[in-house]
Amino acid sequence: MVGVRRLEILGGVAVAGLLASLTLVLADLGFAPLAALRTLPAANVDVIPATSALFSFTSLGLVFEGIFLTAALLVALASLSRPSDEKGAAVFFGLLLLATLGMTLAAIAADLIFLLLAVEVVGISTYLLVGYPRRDPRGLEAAMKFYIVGALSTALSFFGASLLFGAYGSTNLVVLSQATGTVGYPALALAGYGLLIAGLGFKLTLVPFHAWAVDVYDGAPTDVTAFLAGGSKKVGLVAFFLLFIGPVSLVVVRPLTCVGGVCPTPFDFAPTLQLALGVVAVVTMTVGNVLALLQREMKRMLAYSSISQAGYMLLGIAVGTAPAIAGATFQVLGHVFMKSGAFLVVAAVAGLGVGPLIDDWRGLGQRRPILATAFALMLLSLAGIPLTVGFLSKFVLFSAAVEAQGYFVWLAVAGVLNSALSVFYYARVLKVMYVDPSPEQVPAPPALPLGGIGYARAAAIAIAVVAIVALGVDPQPVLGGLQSAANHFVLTGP
Amino acid sequence: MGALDFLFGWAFLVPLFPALAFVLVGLGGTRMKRFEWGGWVAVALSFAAMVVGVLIGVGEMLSPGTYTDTSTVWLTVPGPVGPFPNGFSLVMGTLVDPVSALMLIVVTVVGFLVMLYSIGYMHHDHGLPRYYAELSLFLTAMIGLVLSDNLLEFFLFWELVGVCSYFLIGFYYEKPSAASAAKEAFLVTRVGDVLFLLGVFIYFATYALAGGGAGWAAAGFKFASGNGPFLGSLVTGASSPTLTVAGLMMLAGAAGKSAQFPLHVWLPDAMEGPTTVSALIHAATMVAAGVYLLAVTSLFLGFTPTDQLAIVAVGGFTTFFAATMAVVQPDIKRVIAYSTISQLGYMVLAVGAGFTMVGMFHLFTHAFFKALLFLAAGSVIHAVGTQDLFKMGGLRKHMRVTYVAFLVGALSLSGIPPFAGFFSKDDVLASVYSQLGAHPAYWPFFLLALGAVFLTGYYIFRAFFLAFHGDRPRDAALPAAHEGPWVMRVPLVVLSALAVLAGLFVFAPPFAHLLAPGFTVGGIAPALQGVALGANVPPVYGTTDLALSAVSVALAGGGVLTAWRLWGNGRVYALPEGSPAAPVRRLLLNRYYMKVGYDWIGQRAVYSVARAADFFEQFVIDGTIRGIEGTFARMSDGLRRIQTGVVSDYAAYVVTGVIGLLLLLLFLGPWIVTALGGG
Amino acid sequence: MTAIPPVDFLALSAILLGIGLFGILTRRNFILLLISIEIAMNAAILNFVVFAAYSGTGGGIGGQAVAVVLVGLAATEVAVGLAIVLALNRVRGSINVAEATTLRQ
Amino acid sequence: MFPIISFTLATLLVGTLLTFAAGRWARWVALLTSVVFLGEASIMLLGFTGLPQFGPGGPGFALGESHPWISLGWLTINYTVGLDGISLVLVLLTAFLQIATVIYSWEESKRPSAWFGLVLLTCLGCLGVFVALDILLFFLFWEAVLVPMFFLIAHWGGPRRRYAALKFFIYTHVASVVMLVALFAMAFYSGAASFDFPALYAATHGLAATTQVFLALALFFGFGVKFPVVPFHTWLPDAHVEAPTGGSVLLAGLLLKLGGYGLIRWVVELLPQGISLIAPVLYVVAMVSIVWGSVVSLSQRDLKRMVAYSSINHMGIVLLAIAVHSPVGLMAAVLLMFAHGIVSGLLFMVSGSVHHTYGTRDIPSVGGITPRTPMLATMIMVGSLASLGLPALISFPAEFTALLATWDRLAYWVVIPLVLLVVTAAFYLWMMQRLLFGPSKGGPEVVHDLPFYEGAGMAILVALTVLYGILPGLLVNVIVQSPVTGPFP
Amino acid sequence: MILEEAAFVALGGVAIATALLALLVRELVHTILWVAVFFVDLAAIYFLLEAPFLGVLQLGVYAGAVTILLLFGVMVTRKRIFSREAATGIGPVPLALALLVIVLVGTAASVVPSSAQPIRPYDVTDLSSTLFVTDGGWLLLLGLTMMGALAGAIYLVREGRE
Repeated sequence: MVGVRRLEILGGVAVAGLLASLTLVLADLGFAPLAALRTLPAANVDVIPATSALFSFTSLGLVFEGIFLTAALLVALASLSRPSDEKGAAVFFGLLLLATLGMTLAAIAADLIFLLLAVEVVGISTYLLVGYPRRDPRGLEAAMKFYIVGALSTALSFFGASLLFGAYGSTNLVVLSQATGTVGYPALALAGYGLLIAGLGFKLTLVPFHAWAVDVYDGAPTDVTAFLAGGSKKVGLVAFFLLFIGPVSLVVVRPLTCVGGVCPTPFDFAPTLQLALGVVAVVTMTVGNVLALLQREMKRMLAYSSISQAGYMLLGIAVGTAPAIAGATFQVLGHVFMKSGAFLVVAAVAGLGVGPLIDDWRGLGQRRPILATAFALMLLSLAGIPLTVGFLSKFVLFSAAVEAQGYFVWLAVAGVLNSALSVFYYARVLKVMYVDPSPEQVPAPPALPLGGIGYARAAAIAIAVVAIVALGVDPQPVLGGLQSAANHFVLTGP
Repeated sequence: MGALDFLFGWAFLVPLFPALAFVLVGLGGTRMKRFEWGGWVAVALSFAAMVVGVLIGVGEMLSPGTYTDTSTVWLTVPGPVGPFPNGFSLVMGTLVDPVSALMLIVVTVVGFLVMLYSIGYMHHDHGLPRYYAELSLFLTAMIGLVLSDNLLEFFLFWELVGVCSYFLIGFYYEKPSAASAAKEAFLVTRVGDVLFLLGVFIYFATYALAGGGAGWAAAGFKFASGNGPFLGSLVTGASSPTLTVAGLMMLAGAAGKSAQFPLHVWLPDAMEGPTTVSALIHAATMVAAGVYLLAVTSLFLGFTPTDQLAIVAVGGFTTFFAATMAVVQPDIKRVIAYSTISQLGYMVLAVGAGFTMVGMFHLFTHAFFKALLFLAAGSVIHAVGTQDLFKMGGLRKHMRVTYVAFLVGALSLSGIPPFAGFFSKDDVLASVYSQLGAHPAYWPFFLLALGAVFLTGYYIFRAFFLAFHGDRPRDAALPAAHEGPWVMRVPLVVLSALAVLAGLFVFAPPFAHLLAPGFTVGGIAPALQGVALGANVPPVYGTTDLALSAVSVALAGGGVLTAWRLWGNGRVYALPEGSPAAPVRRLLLNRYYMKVGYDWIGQRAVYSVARAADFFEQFVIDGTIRGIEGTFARMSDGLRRIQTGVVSDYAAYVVTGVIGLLLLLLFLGPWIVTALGGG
Repeated sequence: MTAIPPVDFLALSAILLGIGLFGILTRRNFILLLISIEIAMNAAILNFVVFAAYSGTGGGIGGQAVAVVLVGLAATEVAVGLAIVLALNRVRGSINVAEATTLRQ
Repeated sequence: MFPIISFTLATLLVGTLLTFAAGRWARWVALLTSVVFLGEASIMLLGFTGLPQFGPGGPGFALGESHPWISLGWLTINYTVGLDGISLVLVLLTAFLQIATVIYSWEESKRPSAWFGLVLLTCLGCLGVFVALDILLFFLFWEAVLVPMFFLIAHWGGPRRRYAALKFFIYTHVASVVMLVALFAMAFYSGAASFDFPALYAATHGLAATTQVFLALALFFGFGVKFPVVPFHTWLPDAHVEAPTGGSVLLAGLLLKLGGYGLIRWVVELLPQGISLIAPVLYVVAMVSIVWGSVVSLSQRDLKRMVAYSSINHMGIVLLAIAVHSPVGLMAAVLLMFAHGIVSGLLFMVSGSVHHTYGTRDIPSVGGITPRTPMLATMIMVGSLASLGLPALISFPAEFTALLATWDRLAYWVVIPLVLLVVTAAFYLWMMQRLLFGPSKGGPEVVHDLPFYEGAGMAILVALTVLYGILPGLLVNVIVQSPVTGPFP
Repeated sequence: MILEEAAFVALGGVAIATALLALLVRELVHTILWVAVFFVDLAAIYFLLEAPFLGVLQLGVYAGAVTILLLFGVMVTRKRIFSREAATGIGPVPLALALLVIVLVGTAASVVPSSAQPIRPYDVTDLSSTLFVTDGGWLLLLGLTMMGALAGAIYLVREGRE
C-alpha cells in the first residue's frame, strides 16, 4: 500500500461504517431524503414495548443513536490525521467502534440489565481506549483511575438493579416504571434508584461521582477525551432517560397520574427522585463551574466545563417534561459538537507543540487565526453566547424548567447563574488566545497538511463549527424533530 | 398696528449680522494674511446691526407697543407635562417692546463703537480672528437675548453671552490669572444661572397651575403682555411662597450676571480681558442683562413684595459695598469695574422698588458713560502699557481727547448735572425715595445708595486725577504717551456726546415713549403698596424731588472735591503708620476677604470632598468588589484541592455521594417534598 | 427449601458491599482494589440470587440469569483490570494507586 | 415593503466580515460600510412615517418585520424587528458614531483589519439591540456587543487593559445575566405566548403589581450596570481609561445607551406599574449617580477618567428623566442619550488625541496647549462646553427638558441636579484652565496639531453637536413618534 | 430449619470474615488465599439458595479463574511473591462511610417481609431458556464486553515495539 497508511485504511473503514450507520439511523428517524434506506417501519417506532422486551425503538433512542454515531464519527475522522502511523490504530478504531456499538445499544434498551450491560460494554472499551497508548504513564494512570471508579460504579449499579429486581420482580423498564410506587417495597426501590443514580452518574460525571473525569480527560489521549466528553458520557444521560422517564414513569407520574391533586399511589416517590436529581444537577453544575474557574490546564478546564454541562443535562431529567427532555437532548447534541470539537482542537493544538497550560495558548489568535476562531466559537457556545447552539440549548432547557413551574423555576435560575459563571473561564481562554502576546519561540508544526492539522481533523472541526452555528442560528428543523421525539418518548416510553 | 410694523419683522436680522461676522471671521479668519480685513468685516456687520437695531428702536419710539414675531418651533415637548395634557412647543422668536428696544439700541450702538475701537486698540495683539469672532458671537447672543420672546430663548442666549464672556476674559489665556478669572466668571455666574433655571421651572408650574398664565406657558415660556397684572391679582390674593421663591431665583440669576452681592466677585477679576471687552461686555451690555432679566420678569411675570424687598436689599447694599472697594483700587480698570457693580446695584434697586423703566433708563445712560470710561481707560492703557494708577500721572498733556472723554464719563458717573448720569441716578434715588413711606424696610438701602453717590464721585475722580493730573508719570519707565488712531478716538467722541446727551433724551418725546408709564409700572406697584397706581401715573422722572436732587448732587460734588483735595495735584500719599484707616484699607483691598473665602470653598472644601469621594470610590466601592472577587477565588482554590489525584479519594467521594443520595431519597426527600408542597 | 428470612441474606449482602467499599477506600494496592471491587460485585450477585429464590419479593429465574451474566462480567473486569495494572506496573514500576497522582488538581 | 432593517443588519454583517478579511484594505471597507449604513439609516428616517399598528392593541412600530424563528410549542420566538422614534434616533447615533470612529482611527496600525472589524461588530450589535423587538433577539445582540468590546479593550487598550477588560466583562456580564433572567421571567410570568414585544405588551400590563416591582428591580439592575449607576459603576472609569480611543467612543457613545434604551423599551413600556412603584429607588440611585459622578470627576487628574465620571453624571440625569416616567421625561432621556453619545464621543476622541500628542493625559502635567495645537484645543473646548450644557450645543435642550421633567414630577428635588450642573461646569472649566490655558508646559518639544483624519472624525461630531444643538426639533420630532405606552402616573 | 439457619450463620460469618481478612492481611499471597475461601464460601451460599448452577459457576469462574488471575497479577507486579503490602491504617472516615452504607442499604432492605416464601427450586433448563432465549441479549452484550476486553487487554499487556 504505497502512500496510504495503515491508520488511514483502518480509520477509513471506521469512518465509512459510522457514516453508513448514521445514514441508516437518520433514515429510520424519518428523514425524508433517505426514506428509501429505511429499515425500521415507522409502525415499529415509538410503541410501548412488551414487558419482556430487552430493547425497543423509540424516536428518542434513535436520536441518541444518531448523536453517538456523530460523536464517534467526528472523533474517528479527526483521528485519521495523526502524525505517526501508530501500531495501536487497529485497537483504537476497534474499541471506538465497540464503544459506539455499546452506546447505540444502550440508547434502545428496554431492560435494565440490558442497559447496564450495554453501558458496561462502553465502559470496558473506554477504559482500554484511555490506556491504549501503552507507553504513556499519564494515559495509564488515567485508565487506572477510570477503571477503578468505573468498576466501583458498575458494582453499585448492579447492586441497585438487584434491589429494584427484588422490589418488583423484573428488570424490564416498562414494568419498573409502571410498578413504581404502587406495589413492592418503596424503600427498597428508592435505595435501588439511589445506587443507580450513583452508578450511572459516574458515567455522566455528576458530582460527586465526577472526580475521575478530570484526571481521565486530562491524561487520556486528547482524541479519546473528545470521545469520552462528547460521546460516551452521554450514555449515562440516556440511561437516566430510560430509567426515569417513560409512559407512566417515575417522573412523569406527576402530570399523568395525579388528577385533581390526588395521586392514586400510596407512596408516590417521583417527587422525591425529582428532588434528588435536581439537587444533584445543581450541585454538579455549580461545582463544575467553580472548579473550572481556577484551572490552569486547558484540558482540565474543559473537563470541568464538561461536568457542569452534565449538570444542565440532568436538569432536563429532573424536570422531566417533554420540553425539558427535548432541551436536554438538544443540549447533548450541541455538546457533541462543542465539546468534542473543542477537544479535537486541543488535540490539534497539542500536535502543534503547544503545552497543556491555558497560558501556553498565548497568541494563538495571531498565529493560527482560523483554528483559534473555531475554538473561540466552541467556547462561546459552551458559555451560552447567542447565535450558537450552546445558547439555544440552554435556553430551551431552562425555559422548559420555568414552564414546569414549582421549584423547577429555581433550577432554571441556578442554571442561568451557572452559565453566567461559566462565561468567565471561557472568556479567559479567549483573552489568552487573542490578547496575550505570542511566545517568542514557536515550535515547528508536524508534517501534516494545513499547517500541521491535517485534512481529516480540519474537516471534523469544520463540521463541528458549522453545526454549532447552524443549530444556533436556525435550530427549528432539528429542534422540532427533538421535540416530537421527546413527546413520543414521554407518551410511550422505552 | 402701524406703518412701521414691517420694521419689527426685521428684528431677527439684527443678530444675524454679527452671526454672519462670526462665521466669516471664525472660519475664514485664519486664512487672511492681514487680519485687519477680518476686523473690518466684523465692524461693518456690527454697523449694519446697529443701523437696523437703531431703526427698530426708533420705530418703537414712534409706535410704542409689543411686537412679537414667532417664527420657529424650536422643539415640541410632549404632554402631559405640568398642566398641559398635550404638551407645548418651545419657540424661537423676536419680541420688540420698549424695554427691549432700549436695550437693543444700547447693545448695537456700544457694540459697533467698541468693535470700531478694537481695530486700533487690538492692533498689536495676535489671535485677532478669535477676538473678532468671539466678539461677534457675543453680539449675536446679546442681541438675541434682548430680542427673546420667551424665557427659554432668553436663557439660551443668556448662557451664550456667558460663554462669550468666558472666552473673552480668557483672551490672554497664556496668563494664568486670565485663565483663572475666566473660569471664575463662568462658575460664579453659573451658580446664578442654575438658580435662574429653577426659577423658570417654578414660574412654569405656577403660572400653569394658576391658569391665567396658560398662554404664557402653553406657548413655551412665552412672554405676553398682560401676564404681569395677572400676577398682581394672583399674589394679592395669597402671597404665594412659590412665586416668591421664583422671584428670588430670578434675582439670583440677575445677581450672577450683574455681579450683585454676593456673586459679585468675578467682575473685577474679569478685567483680565482686553479693555474693549470690559467696555462692551463687562460694563455696557452683558452685565446689564441681569437687570434686564429683572425688568422683563417684573413686566411679564411680576414680583411679590418679599421679592421686591430682597431685590432692593441686594441692589442697595451692592451699590455701597462695591463703591467702598473701588475707593482703594490701584488698578484703573478695577476702579471702573467696581463702579460698574455699584451702578448695577442702582439699577437693581430701582427695579426692586417697582420702577422698572427707571432702572432701564439708568442702564441706558450707564452703558454709554461706562463704555466711555472703559474705552478712555483703554486708551490710557494702550498708551502707557500699564493699568496701575500709581504709575501713571500727567497724561492730560499728551492725551487731550482721552482726557476730556474720561472727564465727561467721570462727571456723568458721579451724577453731576447735566450729564446723563445725573438724570438716571436721580431717578433711581427718587424712585426708592417715593416708596419709603410704604415700606420702611427700604430706608437703610436708600441711605446706602445715597452714601454710594458720595463714594462714586470720590473714587472716579481719584482715578481721574491720578491718571491725568500731576506733571509726569510717576513711573519713569513708562513709554511716552500718545493718543490712539482715529478708530479709537471716534468712539470716544461719540460716546462722550452720548454720555452728555443721553440723560436729556427723556425730555425728547419719541424717546420718552420708551419710558412711558404704561410700561413703567406694570402691575407691581399696586402689589407692593396696596395702592393702585393705575396705568396713567405720571412718569417718575417728571416728579423728581428737587431737594433729593440737591442732596445727591451735593454728595457727588463732595466726593469729587474730596478727591480733588487728596489727589488733585497728582501726588501719592502713603498712609501713615498705625493709621486707623490702614486696616480698613487692607480690608477693602482684599475685597472683604470674600474672594479668599470663595476660593477656599472652591479649592479646599469642594475639592477635598471630591478627593474624599475619589478615595471612597477607589478603596471602598472598588475595594469591596475586589474583596468579593478575592473571596470567590479563595473558595474556588479550596475546592480545587479536593482533586487530590488519589483514586481512593475519588472513590470516597462516590461513596459519600451514595450515602447522601440514600439519605436524601429515604429520609430527607419525602420530608422536603412535603415541605415544598408536593413538588 | 430454607426458612431463612430473605432479610438475613440481604443484610449479608449489604455488609459485603460495605466491606468492598471499605476496601476500595482504604487499600492502596491495585490488586487489593480489584479484590474489593469483586467483593462488592459479589454482593450484587448475591442479591440477585436471593431475590430469585423468594416469592413475594418479585423474584424469578431472571435473577439467577443475571447472576450468571454478572459472574462473567466480573471476571472480564478483573481481566481488564489486570491488563491495566500490568501496563501501569511496566511504565511506573508501582501498582500503588496513591503514588499515581501525576494528574491532580 | 422592503425590509430595510434586516437589509441594514445584513449589510453591516457582510461589511464586518469583509472588513475582517480585507487585510490592509480594511479601513476602506469599514468606511464604505459606514457610509452605506449611514445611508440606510437615512432611508429609515425618510421611511419613518406614521406608526403602523403591530398587533391588536399593541404598540406600533415602523418598518417592522416578523418571522417565526424558534418554536417551543408553548412558546414562540420570532425574528421581530421594528423601529419607533426612540430606537430610530439611537440607530442614527450608531451610524454617526460608527463613521466618526472609523475615520478617527483611520491610521490604526495594530492589526487594522481586526480593529475595524470589531468596531463594526460593536456597532452591529448596538444596531441590533435598538431594532430588536424580541427578547431573545434583543439578548443576542446585547451579548454580541459585549464580546467585541472586550477585545477592543483587551487588545488595543492601555497598560492595565487586561484588568480593565476583565472588569468590564464581569460587570456587564453579571448584569446581562440578571437582565436575561428577569426578561425571561417577565415573559413567562405574563403568560405571553411569544417573546415578541407586542405580545408581551399585551400580556405584561396585566401582571400583578408585586411581580412588576420585582421584575422591574431586577431589570433595573441589569440595565443599570450598563448605565452605569452608582455603586455598580466602577468598571466604567477603568474600562475607559484603558480602552483605546475608538473603543472609548463606542463604549461611552453607544454601550451606555444600551442600558437606557433597554430600561425604556423593556421596563418602562412593559411594566408601567412596576416602574412607577420603584421610581423612588430610581430617583435615589439617579441622584446619587449625578452627585457622585460629578464630584468624583472634580478630583480626577486623568482627562479620560474625568470624562468617564462625567458620563456617570450625565447618565444619572438620563436615569432621572426615565424615572420620572412621563412623556417629556422619556423624550428628554432619549435626547440626552443621543447628546451624550455624540458629546462623550467627541470628548474621548480629544482625550485620545491629547494622549498621543502630548504623551500623557495627566491634566496637571500638560498646560497651555492652545497655541501649540489650536485645533485640538478648539475641539476640547467645544466638547467640554457641550458637555456642561451650553445652549446651541446639543446637550442643552436635552438637559433642559430632562430637568423640566424632573421638576414636573419631583419639584424642588430638581435642585440637586441643578446644583451639580455647577460642579460639572467646574471640572470642565478647571480642566480647560489647566490644560488649554496658561503657559506652555509638558509634552514633547515639537507637537503637531490634529492629523486630518482625527480632525475629520471630531468634526463630524462637532457638526452634529451644533446642528442638533440649534435644531433639536429634528430629533425631538422623531423621538416623540414613539408609541410610548402609558399609563403614566 | 435449624440446620439451614446454622449453615447460613456459619457461611455468612465465614464470608464476612474472609472478606475482611483478605483486605486486612498484609501478605498479598495470603490475601489471594482468603479471597479464594471467600469465593468458595459464596458458592456454598448459592447452593443454600437453591442455585446450584450458579454455585458451580462461582466455583469455576471465581474460585478458579479469577483467583488464578489475581495470583498471576501479584506475581508479575511483585519482585517476591511474599512481599508485604505497605501498612495502611483503617481511617475512621472510610470506616464510617462503609458503616453508613451498610446501615442505609440494610434499612432499605429491611422492608422485605420475613414472610417472603422461598419458591421451588429452578430447573437448569429454566435458567438456560431465560439465559439463551428470553434474555439472550444479555449474553450477547457480555460477549461484546469480553471481546473488547480481550482485544484491549492483550494489546495493553503486550510489550510491543514502539
